[in-house]
This record gives sequence, structure tokens and C-alpha cells, in this order.
Amino acid sequence: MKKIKGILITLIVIYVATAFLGENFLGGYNQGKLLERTGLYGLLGIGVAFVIITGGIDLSIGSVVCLVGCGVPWLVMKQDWSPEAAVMMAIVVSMCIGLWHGFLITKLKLQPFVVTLCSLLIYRGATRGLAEDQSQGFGGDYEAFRSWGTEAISVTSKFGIPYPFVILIVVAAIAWVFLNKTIWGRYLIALGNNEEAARLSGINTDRMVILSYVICSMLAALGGLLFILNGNSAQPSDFGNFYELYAIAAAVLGGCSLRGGEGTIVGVVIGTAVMQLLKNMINLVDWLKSHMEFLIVGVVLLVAVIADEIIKQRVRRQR
Amino acid sequence: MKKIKGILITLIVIYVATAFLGENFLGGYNQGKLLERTGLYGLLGIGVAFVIITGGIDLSIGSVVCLVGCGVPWLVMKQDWSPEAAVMMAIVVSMCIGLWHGFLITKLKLQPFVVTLCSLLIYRGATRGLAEDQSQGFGGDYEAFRSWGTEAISVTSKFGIPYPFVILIVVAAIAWVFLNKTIWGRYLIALGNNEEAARLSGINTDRMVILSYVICSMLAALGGLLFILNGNSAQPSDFGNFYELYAIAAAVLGGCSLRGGEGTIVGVVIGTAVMQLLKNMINLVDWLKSHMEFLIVGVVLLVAVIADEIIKQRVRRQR
Amino acid sequence: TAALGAFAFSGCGEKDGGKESYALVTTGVASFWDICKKGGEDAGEELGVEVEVLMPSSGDDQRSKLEDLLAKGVDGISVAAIDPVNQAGLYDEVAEESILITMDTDAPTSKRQVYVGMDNYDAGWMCGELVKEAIPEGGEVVLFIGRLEQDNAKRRRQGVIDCLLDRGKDPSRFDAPGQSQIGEKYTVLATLTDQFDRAKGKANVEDMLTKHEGVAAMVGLFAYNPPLILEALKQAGRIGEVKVVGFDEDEVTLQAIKDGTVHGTVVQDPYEYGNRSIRVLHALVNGDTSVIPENKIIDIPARQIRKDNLETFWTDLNFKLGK
Amino acid sequence: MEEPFLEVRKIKKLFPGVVALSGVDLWVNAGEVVALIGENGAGKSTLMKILAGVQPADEGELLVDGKVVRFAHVQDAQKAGIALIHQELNLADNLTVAANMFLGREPGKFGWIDQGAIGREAKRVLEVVGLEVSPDTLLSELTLGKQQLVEIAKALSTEAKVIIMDEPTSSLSMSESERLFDVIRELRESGVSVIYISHRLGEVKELADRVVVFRDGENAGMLERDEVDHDAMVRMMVGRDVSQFYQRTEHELGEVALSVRGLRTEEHPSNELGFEVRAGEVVGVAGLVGAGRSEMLSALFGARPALSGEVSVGGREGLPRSPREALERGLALVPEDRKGQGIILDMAVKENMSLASLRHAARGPFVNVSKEEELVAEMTAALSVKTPGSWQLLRFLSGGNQQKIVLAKWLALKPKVLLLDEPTRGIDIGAKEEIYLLMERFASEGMAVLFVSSEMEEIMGMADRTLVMHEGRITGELARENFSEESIMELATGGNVNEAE
Ligand SMILES: Nc1ncnc2c1ncn2[C@@H]1O[C@H](COP(=O)(O)OP(=O)(O)OP(=O)(O)O)[C@@H](O)[C@H]1O
Ligand SMILES: Nc1ncnc2c1ncn2[C@@H]1O[C@H](COP(=O)(O)OP(=O)(O)OP(=O)(O)O)[C@@H](O)[C@H]1O
Ligand SMILES: [Mg+2]
Ligand SMILES: [Mg+2]
Repeated sequence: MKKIKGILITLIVIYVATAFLGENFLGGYNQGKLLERTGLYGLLGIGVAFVIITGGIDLSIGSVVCLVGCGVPWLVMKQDWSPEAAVMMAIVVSMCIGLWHGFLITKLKLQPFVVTLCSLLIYRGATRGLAEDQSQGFGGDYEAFRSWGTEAISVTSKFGIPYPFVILIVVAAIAWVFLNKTIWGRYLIALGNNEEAARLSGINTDRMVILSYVICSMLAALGGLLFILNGNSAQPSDFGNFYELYAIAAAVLGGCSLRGGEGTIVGVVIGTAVMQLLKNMINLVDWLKSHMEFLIVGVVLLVAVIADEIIKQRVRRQR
Repeated sequence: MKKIKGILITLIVIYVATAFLGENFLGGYNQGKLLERTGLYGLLGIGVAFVIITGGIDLSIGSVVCLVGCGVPWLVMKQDWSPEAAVMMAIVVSMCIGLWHGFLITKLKLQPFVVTLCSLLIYRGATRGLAEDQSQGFGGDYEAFRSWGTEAISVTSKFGIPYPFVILIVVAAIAWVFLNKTIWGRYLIALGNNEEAARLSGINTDRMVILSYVICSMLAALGGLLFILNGNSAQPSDFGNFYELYAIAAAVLGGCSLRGGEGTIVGVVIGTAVMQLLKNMINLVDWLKSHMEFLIVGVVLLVAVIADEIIKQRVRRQR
Repeated sequence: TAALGAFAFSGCGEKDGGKESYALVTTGVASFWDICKKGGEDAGEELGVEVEVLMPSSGDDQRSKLEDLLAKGVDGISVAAIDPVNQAGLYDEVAEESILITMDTDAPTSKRQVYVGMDNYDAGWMCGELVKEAIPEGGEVVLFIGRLEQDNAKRRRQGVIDCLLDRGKDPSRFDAPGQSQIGEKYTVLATLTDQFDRAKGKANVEDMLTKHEGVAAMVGLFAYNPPLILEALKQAGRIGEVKVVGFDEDEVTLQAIKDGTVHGTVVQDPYEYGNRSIRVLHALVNGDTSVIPENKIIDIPARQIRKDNLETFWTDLNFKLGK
Repeated sequence: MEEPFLEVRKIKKLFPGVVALSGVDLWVNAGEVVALIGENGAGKSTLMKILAGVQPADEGELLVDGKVVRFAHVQDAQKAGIALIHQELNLADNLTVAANMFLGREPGKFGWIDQGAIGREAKRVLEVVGLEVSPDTLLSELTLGKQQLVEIAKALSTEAKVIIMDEPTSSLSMSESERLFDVIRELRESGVSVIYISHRLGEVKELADRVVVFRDGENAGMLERDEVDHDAMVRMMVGRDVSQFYQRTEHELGEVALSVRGLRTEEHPSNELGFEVRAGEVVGVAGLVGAGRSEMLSALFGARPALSGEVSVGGREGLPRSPREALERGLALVPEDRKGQGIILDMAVKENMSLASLRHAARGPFVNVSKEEELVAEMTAALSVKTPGSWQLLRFLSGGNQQKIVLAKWLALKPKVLLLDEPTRGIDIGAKEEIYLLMERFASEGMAVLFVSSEMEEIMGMADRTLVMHEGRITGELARENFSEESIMELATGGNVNEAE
């Protein structure tokens, strides 16, 4: 609770401010859309949180989003695969990607930054080659398949809980249980703090690190899938660009430390919500211009990080 | 020499291969353009190398390129500043940016990744706000000013050594002397290896780290300036996008370790040349398609990094 | 004489088979350009020349792609300008070394020999007319576009606005994107950009649906914008209620016109841009300057596609694309 | 004779450049407390890590219950009933006490952690070791000593048949240590074997059924319960009598070189430290691990900020705010963590030696290469540093030579006061002696030497005078003639020396 207090307050402040300043912010439609976007981006945030907790980083998330977001419709529409087969393929490929990252990082002792920087280039390049730079989407077909990304559980006539958000909640719940209630979660947190100690306690730290990269890539793939189901339009050259940075920013906002060993799933979800809320605010508040988006998100992130650090240092000094 | 042997061989292999496979690769015009691009991107690489040597990272380079690349023509064309005044402004602003990064990293003990991630968003956002999302350039004016980025020292009728490359060589020479012949260079390398030991040897490590961020931002600004002088057209939303990644990749190719304490200026210049050569090759060799660019660059980078690590581990074991 | 000069230069770039080679350079990567590519390649096949299509990722990338083409030594280049004012110098350089024409977006101040395409301002104006048809009683309109930094986008948007506000034609006008333009019947509330991030493009539509509940029409000015508008409207259950007018010929847009969910779209003729570019270049290289009209503009007019003329257009397009 | 429960035969272990173990033997019977002693670097910890499955042996056999076993992982050793309390703390300080105790072997089904069981069991074991904290406390909130107790509790909770304790009392107070000894005796009663490693020979005498001595990675001998006495152990460890090991000569003391008044550090803001050191004097600082000795030296040197205090060095007043300021005043510090703070492993001998004095060997901003070479050659000779050349990376030098380079780094600046923090930690005997000789030489040349050491003998052998610290306070000062293990220990655990006498 303590760790997410700051970001929770930030969320509430921005929420209330937008409710006053923005037009129709509290309408059911807008609230639903906020949940939907939090759902989509939140999956990436949770994925990268696992990697960050081990003290690693994954810069390839946006490219995995691109690979899956373009690859699945390409398989379905251009290669006549069934949606199920395409999804299976996405699962297998993203798992292999995670295993490969983990292998290079634990066995060859390469640095996560370097490995995933290469991956960022490679997967996007591969997708562009595969799709031959053509836009991908399902056209008007596969409504049922696409409903995973577009439908909502109706609550009122205007407001429903979008499936992507439901999926996020399920994933977040599993992730939370995994991280806080199971031995593997405990191992991850321990090794993120002190890898040597974890190893000397008989934990197979390499395997856990690999697992974290697998989780990250698979959640990036799930995110990519839902993005394309939801938006139905993807261009290999720019789909998912910079999404890794948004995901990392959300995780940092949510209390993950890039030094490892620290992070809460709830915080990441709230961090994602703050980012999405900010973007929504910029569109809904008249005097905020849309080209200020980066500026505002960057400043909020920086202020949050500085505040967090100052508070931490103060607490440390008081002890 | 040993450190750059690998990358030098890579350069030669790719160079010879392209000479055979590509059309008119060896022509004076193409050779000039290769030098020009190496000059432009190489400045960013040298800048980030300083930061990497201290064990830090700078993700904001692309955004600084954007800020200066759009800001200088904006000042000159829209605000009627003289080119000299605009350049002075760019110098002052980029110096302040470096100081600010260094301050946050050394005094507030924030992580370089987080600080410069925020900066990546903020400077791009600020530029977009400033330029109101309009393309920036000098139109047909200020030829003399622009010649810094466009002219070349004629050698033959077809081939000249472009000013940006001359500038790179001068900067690289100064950087080399700084790093290898002055006490500050020694201090940078020492603190990159072991900051605590350097501090306890009486080195003002904070000041040195700040200096490295200042150098990085100022070289990014110089790069941004030359990019706009050379290309004369900058779009705030994508000018310089991902350039930090190219710069980091070139530095890593050139033998910098992200763990700090390691890196050679010559290596970075060669690393940049390899990246530019690859892109050129993709365009000049018929059966290489331009959408493969990312794939090829990524794979070459990964192979180089893996090879380097394996050789290093072998050497360590033999001792 | 220009042709001769270019020929001399390309002499060193002669390929093994002695085939002439041409290049099309686009503004970016998009399905719109795929059609253009097809047009160029078809012309190439017919004329027995080589055609290469390069799609740069940014203005800066376009420059290095052009330079690489010069290095390689192609006989002629047709380029879609990104920033005609500032890039004129670059185009001049290319024009000196090879034969240069422009397509899709002109760079009139440069030394390009001829422009193949239409005026984006006029096309925008046509788009505005479609909006007027869609909501004859007037109302609020929101525009969506990838970005405003490139010239074609700026002019296209201005055309729509000027038409809706019943101003006189003036392509040099520029209204700041953040402000609403209020006319007698029509109000252009805002222009939203997404920097080609599709998820953001869709979110922009959604946020405008939230902010302006009474919005009467939405206009998507880049090829991928109308499908995103449709998707958002569909998910909001407001299809039909908010009128949609599009630009370009994305399949989803065309299908929606057929279904009646999009009122109409303004199509350029990217196939023809590509195809004609190659033919003109071929003629110029072979010394035939008669292909250049007086005003140095080969007009490939934009067309308004509504439900009534959709079928013929679509069939023709599919035929050209070999589908 | 009964079959030993655990036996080690001819174990060899090489590290790059070091022979850590060259064929050692060891056996432990059930219910026996075996003490393993030896100088730093004798290979004790290395052998224990092999026993615990942390690292494999290069050669040799391991037998449990008479059967040859191979431990590929820590878990193999755990299953065989062997638990190791590491010399350094190996805990994750973002987890709770209970979570740390059961890390890697959490009870529960299908990966689900049974928090209740962990809490209950942790509570029980914590009581056994006498640590009165809630199992749910975050480890980061505990002091070093208490963390050490958690480490001990962690090993006890494994219900192992052999528990290896590698210097478990180094950071414990007297009463905590006493409690631990009771636990060890109880373990012995219940048939559990203990391998006990310590440099405190008093403890060893009190506890051990048998003492095994290592020297330079070899068995140096063994003492049965009735043969154990202080001098015998020392002789076996060192290979000669101790008295000649520390060579001090009488010489005149000079002016007061370092004077400290009212120094308050961040860790112990309520305590004020004050003392003086005269030129030519060698003053030792004794205390338990975590007593605040390093903290004090760091504060003097400006490496960690001091809250307040007056420091005067050679007459110059003022508290140094940074190492830079400190060395301008004539202070120099040889830090305790050599690899982490003292040297730069991946830089050459030359560059390490000249790092602090580079400013003086420079022409403007440029390094004066010939002057640097000169200085390095001079220092290498003066301290007889063994290196193939000044280009060699420090990574490939022995610990003793690395330490000499740290000294050389400072000597070039001719400091007035030399601060040494654990100057001989992890250094072999030969090098150790050389360091002592150097300390003696510096003092005789008029330098003031203040050194922190956890080795009682080193303190007693080298110091003219000793300050003893406990929990951030200087609890007493002993002149050379009053030195005794008892008096120092008494002060180090917070007792009053007068009361003790
Ligand atoms: N991982 C390692 N890599 C290289 N050398 C090592 C390693 N571990 C130990 N050594 C070396 O092996 C030798 C034996 O070290 P070990 O830690 O076993 O000594 P020890 O008897 O436990 O000493 P202490 O009393 O200081 O704990 C030393 O010279 C040490 O430097
Ligand atoms: N790096 C550190 N960060 C925070 N606290 C520390 C650190 N190092 C030591 N401490 C704390 O400071 C106090 C004093 O430690 P210090 O290292 O000064 O003791 P010491 O007597 O020198 O022990 P040692 O023999 O281990 O050097 C202890 O309570 C310890 O927990
Ligand atoms: Mg040991
Ligand atoms: Mg200490």
C-alpha cells in the first residue's frame, strides 16, 4: 500500500482535475474507453515489470507488439490460417523470443539493454519483411474473433467494462498472486534484490530470469494481439513504436525500480492508467494542445520520480 | 588496437562486399556521402560514448537533435535571430540540458535511464509545442551558414571531404586526446570502472559525470545543427527519432561496454561507419530490399556483440 | 539538353543489361504508396525498364535514400515532396545529377521538370464538398490526420476548412490546428494528429466523440484515418449518426461507402501517379520533352467517390492491382 | 573407530592465479563440533562453499555417511543435510525475516507459499537464537548483527545434520555470541555436527571438540580437545611464533598530527567521537563488525558526510567535506573493501598508482607520461610490488600486491596521517608481514597511522595505543601495556574495563 500511495494520489488528482476541466469526461463512454486503453497498455506494463523486478530491461516490447499485431492478421488474411492457429503461432513465437532473450542474458551474460536493443531492430525488420510493408488488418471479417478486443460487458447503456480491461484484471490478478503468493514470485523478488544471495539459497536464478523475459514477451504478444483486434489496422513500419518506453514509464511510475527487486502489479496498472488519463485529459481540456502530450507526460513522470526519490531519501535519513 | 580489431575487420568485409555487389559504390559521390553521414551520426556516437564510459546512458539524444534541428531554423526564420545568435542559444541550451541531467543523476541519485527517458519525452514535446508541429528549415536562404553542413573540401571533381566529416575528425581527435592524454579522461575511465574507488582517490566524480552528460548533450546539439544545415528540413514529430539508439548501437559496436569504464573513440567512429555502410549497402545492392534495413542492422549488431562476448570470455579463461 | 546531361551522368550507372532504371520515392510507408508502386512497376514492365520504389521513414531518411539513388546512378527519379520549401535545394541537387519529377506533392520552386498529381488544396476542397453533402443542414466537424508537418497534409486540410467556411480559394492560408474555425453553417472544431500511431489515432476519435457529443461529421484525411474513425464509431454504436467522409481508397473505406456508413471519399490516383511518372521519365530520358505541358503540371485530378460511382472505381482499382 | 558422517578427501581447488586448496582432508563425526582455523586466505571458506554445493571442487572426494557424493547445486547439499552460514551476509533486504529464512525452500503445495507455516516456524527458530523481532519485519530494518542472527536462524531452520558456520560471531555482541554457543551445545547434544570457523581463538577453545588448522590451502595440523591451547593454535596457523611476526621499534613521538573533537556521523548521530594521534604513533581501532569504525574513518576522510565535528590535521582546522579536501590536508585512507573501494580492477598498475597524484604529475591538463613512469617505478621499488610490469591489470595481481598499490597511491602524496581500514583483510601471510613492516616504516618516518582491525592479534601486535569502539562510541582507550584479549573484548561489547578488572 505504501508504495502505491503516491501514484494513487496522482491518479486521483488528475482524475478530479480532468472531471472539472474536461468536457464530458465522466460520461460512460469515455470511462469505458479509458478502461479499454488502460487494459491494452497495462498488459505491456505488467510484462516489463517482471523483467524490471529482476533488474533487467526489455526494449523490444514495441517490436513484439508489431510482430504479433501485423503477423496475426497477415497469417489469417494472407495465409488463410484460422484465427486459433495464428494465435497459437503468436504464443509459440513470443515464448521463443522470451527464451532467446533469457538465454543470451543468463548464459552468454550479455546485457539486457544490448540484447533487447538488437531485438527491437530485428523483430520490426522481420515484420516489415514479412508483411512487405503492407498495412495489415482483418477488414470487415472475423467479427467474433475481433470481439475479444472490441466488446464490453454492458453495465449501463453507455458504459461497459471492455474485454481488454477484463483481460488486464485477470492477468494482473494472476501476476499479483504469482508475485506475492508463490515461490517463483518470491524468487524473482529475492534475485532482483540480491542475485548472489538467491543463488546461494539454492534458487536456479538463471531459470527465473529467463522466465521473466518469457512472461514479458508473451504479455507483449497478448497486448499486440488485443491492439490489432481492437484497432484493426497496423502498419509494420510504425505499429508499436515507442510502446516499450510507455510500458517502462508506467512501471517506473507504478513504483518499479530499475535497480531491481522492487515493484507492485497494482502500481503498474495505476501507472498505466495515469498515462492514459493524461492523454485523455489533453484531448478533452480545451486549452491543452495535442502537441503538448509528450511534454506533459514527460514532466509528470519526472516530477513523480523526483518526488519518490526525495521521499525515499528522507525516510532513509530518519531511520 | 586490440579492442577495435573486430569492428575494423567487419568494416572492411562489408566495404569490400558492397564494392563487389553494389552499383557505383566506389564512385566519388557515394564515398563522399558515406563520409558525410558518418560525420553526422558519428558526433552523436562520440557524445554517448562519454556517457557510456561513465556507466550511464542517454536516451534523450534524438530529442536534443530534434530540439536543436528544429529550434535553430525556427529562431532564424520565424524569430528573425541571426544564425550566430541561434547557434549560441543552441550551445547554451544543450549545455544546460547536460548540466540538468548530470545534476539529477549525481545529486538526486536518479537513474540515468529514467532521467533521460523523461527528457526524451520532454524535449520532443517542447519542440513540437515551439514549432507548433510545422516543418522547419531555412528555405533557400542562409547558404553561407548552411555550407557548414553541405560543403566539402574538393579532392577530385566528384569527390570531396564533406565538412561534417571534417568536423567529426576534429571532434574525434579532441575527444581522443581528452580521453587518453588528459587527467580528466583518466578520471572518467577510472570512475566508469569503479566510481567509489575513484571518489576515494580524491576525484570529484560527480563533476566528471556531469561533464560527461554535458559533452553528450552538446555533441547531440552539434549533430542536430549539422543535420538541419545539411538536410534543411525537419519535422518536429519525427526528426531524430531513435537516433539515440543508433548512437548507442554504434558505441556498443565500437567496443563501449554499457557496464562502463570501457570504450575507444576510434571504435565509435568505425562503429558509426559500419552502420551507415550497412544502410548504404541495402540501397545499392539490388536484391536487398529497403524494408530489411532494421533486420540487417539488428542482426549485424547482435552477431558482433555475441562474438565480442565469447572472445572476451575465452581470453579471461585462458589467463 | 537537360535530358542529354542526365544521360551522360547515368552513363556510368548503366546496368549489365543496359536497361534504363527509374525510381519512385514516397513520403513514407503506407498502403496508398503500394498502389503507386504497382502503377510504376506496371509501367516499367510495359516499357521494359527497371523500377525501384523506396519508402523512407522520415524526411531525413528521404534525403539519404535520394542520395543513394544518385550514387547508384538511376536514369530518373520521381519523388513525393515532404517539405517542398526547405527541401527544394535537395531536389535541385538531384535534378542536376539525374532527371527529377515530382508526384503527389509538388515542389514548385525546385528544378523538377514536371509535377504529376493534383493539387492537394483542391482535393481538400472536394472533400469539403462531400462533407457539405453529408450534412447539408450544417454542424460541427472534426478532422483527423497523421501529421501536419508535410505539405500535402497542410494543403489538404486547408482545402476542407476553406470549403466548409465558404471562403475564397487561397492555398497559402493556414489556420492553427488548435483552434476552432467557425463558419456560418459549419464549424471545424479541431484537427487531431496521431504521428502515425494507430492506437492514438483511434483514441483521438474516441476522445472527440466524448468531448463533442453533437459532432455531425468526422473527416479522415490520411488513408488509415477513415477506417479508424469507422472502428471507433462502430464500437461507440454511433455509426450513421456521425457522418464520415474520407480520403484515399483504403479497402475498409470503400467497403463502408458500399455499406453506406461512409458518405464518400476523395481519391487521388496513386496508381496513375506511379504509372505516369515512369512514362514521363522514360520519355524525358529518350529526349521527348513534349510530355511536359506549359504549366509543368500533369494534372491527375482527384475524384469524389460516392456510393453511385463506387462500383466502377473499385473494379478498376482491383483490376489495376491484379486482384 | 566410528564412521565419520561427513568426510572430505584430497580436495583441490584452483582459481585463476590462486591455488585456494591443494588437497585438503577433513572429517566430521555425528554430534561433533569441529573448529576450522587458519589465517586469511587459508582456504576455509572455499572448502565450505564446496561442501555446500556453491562451487565444485577441481579434484578430490566428498563422502556423506560413507558414500561418495557430488553436489552440483546448493539444493543437493541441502538434501544431504548440510547447511552453510556464509561469511558474508547473503540475504535479500527487500524481504521479511521469515521470507529470508525460508528462501529457496518455502513450504507449501504447487508453488503456493504457506505463509502461516513460515511465520510459525520462523518464530520458533528466532526464539532459539534469541532474536526478538517479528518474523514479518523487513530485513532492511535490522542492524548488521541482527541480520547475522537471521542468517544463523536460516541455517538452523533447515534441520540439517551438519551446520557450517563461517565466522558467525564477527558481528555479534557478547551476549548474542553466548546465546549462539548455547545453541551450538544444544545441537551437539541432539547429534547435529557443527563446523565452526573463527578467528577468535577464545571461542574456539571454549567450543571445539577438535580443531583443524589450514595454512595456504593445506592441512597444517589437528589438535584434539585436550591439546587445544592458544599458542599451539597460533603456531600451527602461522607456522612460527607470533612475537617475531610483529616488529615494532621504539621511536620518538612527534607533534599531534590528527586531532578529532565532537565528530558525529550519520549512522550514530548521538555519539561524539574525539581523540588524538601524534606523528610517528600507530593507533589501533578495535571493535566488532558494525561498531562504526569504518564509518568513523570514512567521515574523517570526507567519504561519507559527517554531521559535525572539528578535525585538525597537522595544525590545519576544518572538517573535510570530500576525499579531495581530505587529501589536500594530508589525510589518506586505505579502505576496507579493497576491490570495491580501493583499486580499479581493470586498470593497469601504473594507472592505479598514479590516480590520486595524477594532478601533480600533469602538465596543464595533460598527463605527464615520463613523470608518471618515474613515480610508478619509484613506488614499485619502494614497496617491492611484484608485478610483471606496470601495464599489468590489477585483476591479475595477488591481494597483497593490490593492497601495496593502494598504499603506493597515497605515498606519492606524502600524507601526514594514514588511515587504514582492515589493511590485511584477505591477504596471505607473507604479504601481511610486509604490510606490517611498511606501517612500522611510515610511523618511524613521522607519519601518524590510525588503523582499524578486527584481528585482535594484529591490534595487539602493531598498536602503540588502542581505541575500542562499540555501537558508534569510543568505549575506551588502552595503552600498549594494558592490552589483553579480555580487556579489548570487554570494551568492544560495551562493558566497562574498570568494572571488568
Ligand atoms: N571466487 C574466487 N575467485 C578467485 N579467487 C578466490 C575466489 N574465492 C576465493 N579465492 C581465493 O582463494 C583463497 C582462499 O580464500 P578463502 O575465502 O577460502 O579463505 P579463508 O580461509 O576463508 O579466509 P578468511 O579467513 O579471510 O575468510 C584466497 O586467496 C582468495 O583470494
Ligand atoms: N554501506 C552501508 N550502508 C548503510 N549502512 C551501513 C553501511 N555499511 C555499514 N553500515 C552500518 O553502519 C554501522 C557501522 O558500520 P561500519 O562498517 O562502520 O562498522 P565497522 O566497525 O567498521 O565494521 P567492519 O568491521 O565491518 O568494518 C553498522 O550499523 C552498519 O549496519
Ligand atoms: Mg573465509
Ligand atoms: Mg569496517
